[in-house]
Amino acid sequence: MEEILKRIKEKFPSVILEIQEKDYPTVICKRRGFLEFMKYLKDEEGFKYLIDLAGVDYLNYPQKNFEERFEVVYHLYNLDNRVLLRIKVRVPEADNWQYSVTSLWETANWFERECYDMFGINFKGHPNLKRILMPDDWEGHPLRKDYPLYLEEEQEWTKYKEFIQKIKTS
Amino acid sequence: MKLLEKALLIEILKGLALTLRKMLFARPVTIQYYDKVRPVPASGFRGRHALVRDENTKDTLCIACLRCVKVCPSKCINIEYETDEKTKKRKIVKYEIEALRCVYCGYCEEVCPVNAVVLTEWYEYIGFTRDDLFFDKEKLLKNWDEFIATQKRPYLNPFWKPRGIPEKFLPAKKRQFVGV
Amino acid sequence: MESVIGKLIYTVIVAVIILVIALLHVAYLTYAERKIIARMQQRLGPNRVGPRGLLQPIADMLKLLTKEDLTPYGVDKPIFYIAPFISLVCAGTGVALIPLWEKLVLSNINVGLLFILALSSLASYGVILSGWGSNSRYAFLGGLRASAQVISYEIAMSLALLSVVLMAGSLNLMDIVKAQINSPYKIYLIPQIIAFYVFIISAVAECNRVPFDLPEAETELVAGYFVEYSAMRFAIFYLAEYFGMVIMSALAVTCFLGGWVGPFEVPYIPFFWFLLKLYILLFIYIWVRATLPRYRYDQLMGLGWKVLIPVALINLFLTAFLKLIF
Amino acid sequence: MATYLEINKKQTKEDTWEEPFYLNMGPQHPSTHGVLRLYLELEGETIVNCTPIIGYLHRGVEKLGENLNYNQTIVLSDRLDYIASAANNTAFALAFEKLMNLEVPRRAKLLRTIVCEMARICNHLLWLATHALDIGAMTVFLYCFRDREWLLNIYEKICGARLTHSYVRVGGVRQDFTKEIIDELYKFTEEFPPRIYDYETLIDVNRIWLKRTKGIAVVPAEQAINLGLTGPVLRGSGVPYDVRKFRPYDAYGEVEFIVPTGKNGDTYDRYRVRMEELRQSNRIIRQCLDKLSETEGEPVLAENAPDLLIPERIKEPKPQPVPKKGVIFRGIDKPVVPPGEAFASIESPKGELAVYVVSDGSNKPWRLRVRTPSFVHISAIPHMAKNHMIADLIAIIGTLDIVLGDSDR
Repeated sequence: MEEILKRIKEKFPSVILEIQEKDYPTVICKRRGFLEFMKYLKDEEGFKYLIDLAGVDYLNYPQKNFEERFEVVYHLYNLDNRVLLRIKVRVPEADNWQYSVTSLWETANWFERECYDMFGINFKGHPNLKRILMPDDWEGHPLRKDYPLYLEEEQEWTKYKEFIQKIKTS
Repeated sequence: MKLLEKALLIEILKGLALTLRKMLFARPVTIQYYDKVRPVPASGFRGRHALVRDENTKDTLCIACLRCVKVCPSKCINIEYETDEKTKKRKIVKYEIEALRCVYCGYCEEVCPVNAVVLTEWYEYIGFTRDDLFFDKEKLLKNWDEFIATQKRPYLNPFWKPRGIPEKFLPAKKRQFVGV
Repeated sequence: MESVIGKLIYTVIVAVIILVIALLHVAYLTYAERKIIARMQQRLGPNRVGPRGLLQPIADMLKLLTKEDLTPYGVDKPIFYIAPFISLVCAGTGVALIPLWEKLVLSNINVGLLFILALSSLASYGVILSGWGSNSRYAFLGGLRASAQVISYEIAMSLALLSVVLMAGSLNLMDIVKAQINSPYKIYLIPQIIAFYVFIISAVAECNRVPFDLPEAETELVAGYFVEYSAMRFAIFYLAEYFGMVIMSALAVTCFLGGWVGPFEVPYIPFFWFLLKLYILLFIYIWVRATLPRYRYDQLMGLGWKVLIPVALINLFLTAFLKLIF
Repeated sequence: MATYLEINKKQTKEDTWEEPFYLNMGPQHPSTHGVLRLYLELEGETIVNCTPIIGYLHRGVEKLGENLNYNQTIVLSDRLDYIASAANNTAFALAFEKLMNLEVPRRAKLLRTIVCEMARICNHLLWLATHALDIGAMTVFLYCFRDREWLLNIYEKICGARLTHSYVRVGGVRQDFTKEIIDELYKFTEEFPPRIYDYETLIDVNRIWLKRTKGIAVVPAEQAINLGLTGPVLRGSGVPYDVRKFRPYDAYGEVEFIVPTGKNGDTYDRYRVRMEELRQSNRIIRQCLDKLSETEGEPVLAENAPDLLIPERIKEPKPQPVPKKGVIFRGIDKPVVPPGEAFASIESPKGELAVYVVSDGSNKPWRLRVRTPSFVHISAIPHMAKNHMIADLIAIIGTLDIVLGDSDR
């Protein structure tokens, strides 16, 4: 494990911001050069399996020590060496985009769609970036921290209200 | 040989023999609920809610600590209470459980320090309106009366004193509890 | 003049008797199917209406009669309305030709076998038209499947029956039975075992039963061609399917198992043996349904064209050859 | 809804024969295992394009989890994969325990392993039942349900619920087994293996079953990993990846079992893998039951486990050997759940179920991410279904073993 971290640190000094030792080794990257880094991890280091891709919203997080609002977290797994690696990329709110890894792992396709659906992070290079769990005409991104748990009456899904209205009148 | 086996449908005949055998010799496993068999749920089955009626005061044991309200994941318990000025003791005014919201996790009976609330093993309950399944305090006490009449005394719900949980986690009253 | 009227009255009475018997059989076939499959699956089956659920078919019929008859939006109305009746009439008419007993047959015509085959192919029109007229994609797919299936299995079935015709030398069902009685084995099952094998498989396919129930595959096409039908029209389709089963089994009894003839005479019930053989065949239908999974569409066609038809052809050829020699 | 109407309008306008035949399968369809909707583009009966549309059962578990405390969140996890809720409970609890640095007592670990394996048997039985029914074998369905009923009855004795167990809690399990339950489980493990033969007699060598499953939806190993398939689906392709072996949790490190793998990666291999897993699960339960007697009387909850009603902060007594006279005793105020993040994954019956949780120090998760196997498996349907027939699509949905509660969250 340490070897891998050492190797990637040498190879991608400009991409890697920080390496943390948590329950699993965590690599925090920049967006610039991210795709090459991931490609290297997949092809050279053998992280063939993308377990998970998740977004996290750090708005008003008490222990926050960075500026950006969102984080995209990747969990990669090497099936031969049985090594799990966590990659984090921070995405600011102002231009919230991130490179899509769908070309590397096909699993990422739906994960990224979900991330877009829930956090509004745009994935550059994604073949079909549409909402997945929420309806196509939903407004807002539900897992953001500023999205209320209970909606006010007025803000309720307008299309749905129209639909109900239509049924009542007809 | 293989062709013959295939033409004679050997493996299909084996399957047919199995179904025929089941038809002739196996007994149906159907439980004819209600008029023939009424299954008795296992002890600790999480069924209809009830408030335990105290034998002495003929009222609920609840001390309005609000622990059940706090732990309820679906927020289906609603308690209103008033505080006695002198003794500083709380007395409940309202105790409502909305059974239609309840997810039957049984956390409320586990956290209750005086074993006042319980999910009884009573599973046959229906309602024609939403109000029928909105239990207020009187209804909950009635539920208990209906339930306890069918039980052997003393009755001890497993979740009041979960097996194998260290005593440290249980409030004093629960530790010595032997049943009602 | 009088004799004509007398004959007419006689025909009507016999027709009513046979129709009632046939309808009762169909109704109780559904009951038997449910009960037998239930027991095979260690269930109880219908047991609420009447003693042991014996009145269940009647209750079902009443329920279906009193339900609302829905016509979905956008259907081709004439076709949609007429399709179930085509199915039922074509399936039901066959009863008239089956000789239950030496003296109990409604119409003893010389092309009986041909007539039954023609009717059973016509019955598929009901399925195809209902699929087409329903304006539903599932029904449409079901109808398409039905047409392909019926055409390919019709051939195998006809070829299997042809060898029987060759042996008996007649298309008249009565004559076929009589020829069987006079044949050395008493029934055609033994010399024509291959034809029987082919016939049974194609008959199951012809009736759209498991494992060939593709047109109405519940788990794929929901209910296939009759997915849009409700109430009485649905019941008629249902009836037609079970009628088909009865007719096919009766045909097998007549052509292969020696009709009403048995090892000994049973007093007072002249068609005892006929019914017994019929019930055994019907039981096999149900038994197979409880056991086997469903074929896929292309596999089904492959089985029909690549296995059954060549086998039936070879059998026909052999029969003709042997007939020539002896 | 809007999209469906649009599609209809488009089609009625110019319905020529060159137009592909569109079929909208689901959300109400008997064999899409819930509210999965598949939008198919057909050519005859062959599928040219298949677009799965999910979200009809979205309940916002991740958002709800951010507003409930850790133990309450476990109740939510019951409703994800409602066929095997004990496995979900365990995944959540493992992640939370990692966050809180809790060491679960050995007996609780064994109990968790038992309920997880029971969940696996339950799930695989239900899978076999519905898979066989989809392909048309009706009787297997009822035989499987008959046996599943037995397990559900045992579950009822264990935790008082048949489907939504919430049996596992942070730091252990809710309550211990009784003697009666252990006896019944022994009886079950005795009688279950012969019953597997019953199912196999009906379908294993049946020519129709073979024709319907062999060579259908072949996924090569490389592609399977790339698609993120896990569990029996991946193992059917010959990759022996099993979280129970690769990153052992609970008591899986101390029990013996084989991870069955297939060769061709077709539907039949996946079926064989699952049938073998039934036997292996039975074996694991057996071993755990034997080990249970060693830990008789031990607690099933960690000493430092939080209460069900997890407080925000806890007063911990100062390490002060001799309290001075006259000094008011004041503990250190410390959060129950330290801020940080944790990732835990388990081998749920359907595949890898991973939970990623971020904490901010309060008693509620800051972010709760659940990676569910069904979600990933549904995303693989278009790849698997291409150039197959409708009937095969049903088999594919069956072989992937999806539950929409799991995928939609």
